[in-house]
Amino acid sequence: ARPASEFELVIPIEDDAELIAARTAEQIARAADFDQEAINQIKTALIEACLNAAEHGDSPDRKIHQRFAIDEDKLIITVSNKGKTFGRANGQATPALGAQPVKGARGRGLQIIRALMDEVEFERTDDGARLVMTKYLKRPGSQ
Amino acid sequence: ARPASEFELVIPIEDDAELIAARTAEQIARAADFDQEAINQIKTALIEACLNAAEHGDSPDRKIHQRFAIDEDKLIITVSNKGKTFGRANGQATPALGAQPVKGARGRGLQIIRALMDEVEFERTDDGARLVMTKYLKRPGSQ
Amino acid sequence: MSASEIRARLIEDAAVIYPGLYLNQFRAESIESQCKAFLAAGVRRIVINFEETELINSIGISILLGVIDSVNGAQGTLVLSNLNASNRELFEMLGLMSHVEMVDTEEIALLKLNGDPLQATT
Amino acid sequence: MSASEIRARLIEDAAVIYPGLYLNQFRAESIESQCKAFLAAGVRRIVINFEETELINSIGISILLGVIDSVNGAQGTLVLSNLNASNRELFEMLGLMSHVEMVDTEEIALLKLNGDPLQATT
Ligand SMILES: Nc1ncnc2c1ncn2[C@@H]1O[C@H](COP(=O)(O)OP(=O)(O)O)[C@@H](O)[C@H]1O
Ligand SMILES: Nc1ncnc2c1ncn2[C@@H]1O[C@H](COP(=O)(O)OP(=O)(O)O)[C@@H](O)[C@H]1O
Repeated sequence: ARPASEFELVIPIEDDAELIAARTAEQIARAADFDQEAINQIKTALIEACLNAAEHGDSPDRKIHQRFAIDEDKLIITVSNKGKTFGRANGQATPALGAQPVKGARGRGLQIIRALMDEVEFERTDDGARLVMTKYLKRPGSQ
Repeated sequence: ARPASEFELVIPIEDDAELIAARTAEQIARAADFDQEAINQIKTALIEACLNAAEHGDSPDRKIHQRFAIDEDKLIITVSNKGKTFGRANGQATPALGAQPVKGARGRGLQIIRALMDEVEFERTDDGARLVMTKYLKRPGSQ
Repeated sequence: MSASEIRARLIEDAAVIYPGLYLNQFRAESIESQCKAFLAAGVRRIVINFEETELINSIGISILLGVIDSVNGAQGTLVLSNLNASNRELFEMLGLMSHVEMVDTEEIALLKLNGDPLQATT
Repeated sequence: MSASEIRARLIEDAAVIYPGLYLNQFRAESIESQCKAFLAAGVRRIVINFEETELINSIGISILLGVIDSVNGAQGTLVLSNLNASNRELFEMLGLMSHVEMVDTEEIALLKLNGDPLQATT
């Protein structure tokens, strides 16, 4: 039995910083015995969570905070950003990750995250927003 | 010209958490255009800094804090731990990373770090200790 | 990682594009420009080979949807190849299967584009 | 990563030990026990192959110094092989060169241990 252990990562909203986050998540998930398929799902979900934090959070510090908690049978990832939330509804353009607003697969970030993780909770906090996503370890014979 | 960008990582003092830190440092250093030789030196220095924080810091939170700042021409890594410092002089055994005290190459952590990084500063802080180590990017023709 | 150049090559009259490690907005936009340039130069058969692609984000996919549209609009054919399991899962989730063909390897993609009726069924 | 089992194999009368990705205290202690077991079983020729070893820390090296001593003390011979540039740099910095021989490949290490005078000089 492994005790819960926690990692924290803060990345800037810029360039491909979310890729560094995804690879750190990969290391942590591998240490927690997740298989490569689950690891890839966790990475993709984290990338989308970071994009949302960059797009919708008008974060004054331009940072995304992440917490990774390895528990007995699960990895809980919390992605939070400060700043008053703004959606595209109020007419503001996508603030980060380039100028051009895009359509199509966007507007589906949370849907992608929900499909790839086992539990997902999104909540607005006093000073920003927080996404908590959980992935369970598949134990042999636990189907 | 790239503006300074900062990452933060907090790892628990346990298992091989410092390996996850080293690989995150590798990602950050690669994004900052360091070559593989410099990246390996940075990783080894960071591992030794984490060992020191685990060994000498009687950290109440059992955590090691790291900051990575990418600047124009350098990467500055700050490793800090809380807790009153204790050396082996006062008779306490190595607190983390196993029971058996070891000899030989130990007692040379700072020496290794100084050999691998370009600038190293170690300071005791009010509530712990902090190591600041800097590696410069070798620019072509800047020998 | 600041580099967003996209590798591409011409094999006979087909273009093969390699998106690199991470298909984000910038790299997807580079692919978009390259596809436009290929179409302008008369190339009508395009493969995007995702062999080296570790991660794809939803902004990249959105732009890719636009690329698919413009290739189709120019009477061209686009085939995607070498997607790993999770990237393929993402593409399926976002309904790309109905817009574009995905095959296992670049070779199969090129055979499909050459319209070889025997080989194309593999 | 919690696994600290160390792979090892016997090639004729020589043992080859593979420390894995990260030579830390735990894995160095496993190597120590394995070496003791090999010595107790009469094996006197030991290679440690660092080909897969990404990182080595100073606690691991300290324990390795003890292993070198016990192999020497038992009239055995230990050779290290396949160190990458930075691990070799670390070993040089800590003065291991005067305690143990380091060679490029496992094959050369085995040749050295077999005392083939012609090949051993390569
Ligand atoms: N980190 C966040 N901060 C604030 N609001 C968010 C955040 N993530 C998601 N949202 C809100 O949830 C909505 C749905 O998000 P999502 O499904 O990812 O679609 P998209 O991000 O493409 O608009 C967003 O339009 C936004 O209003
Ligand atoms: N993170 C730290 N916190 C408190 N003291 C430290 C820390 N790092 C180093 N020191 C002090 O500096 C001394 C020299 O460290 P070092 O050269 O790494 O040797 P070693 O760690 O093997 O004793 C230590 O004995 C300790 O007193």
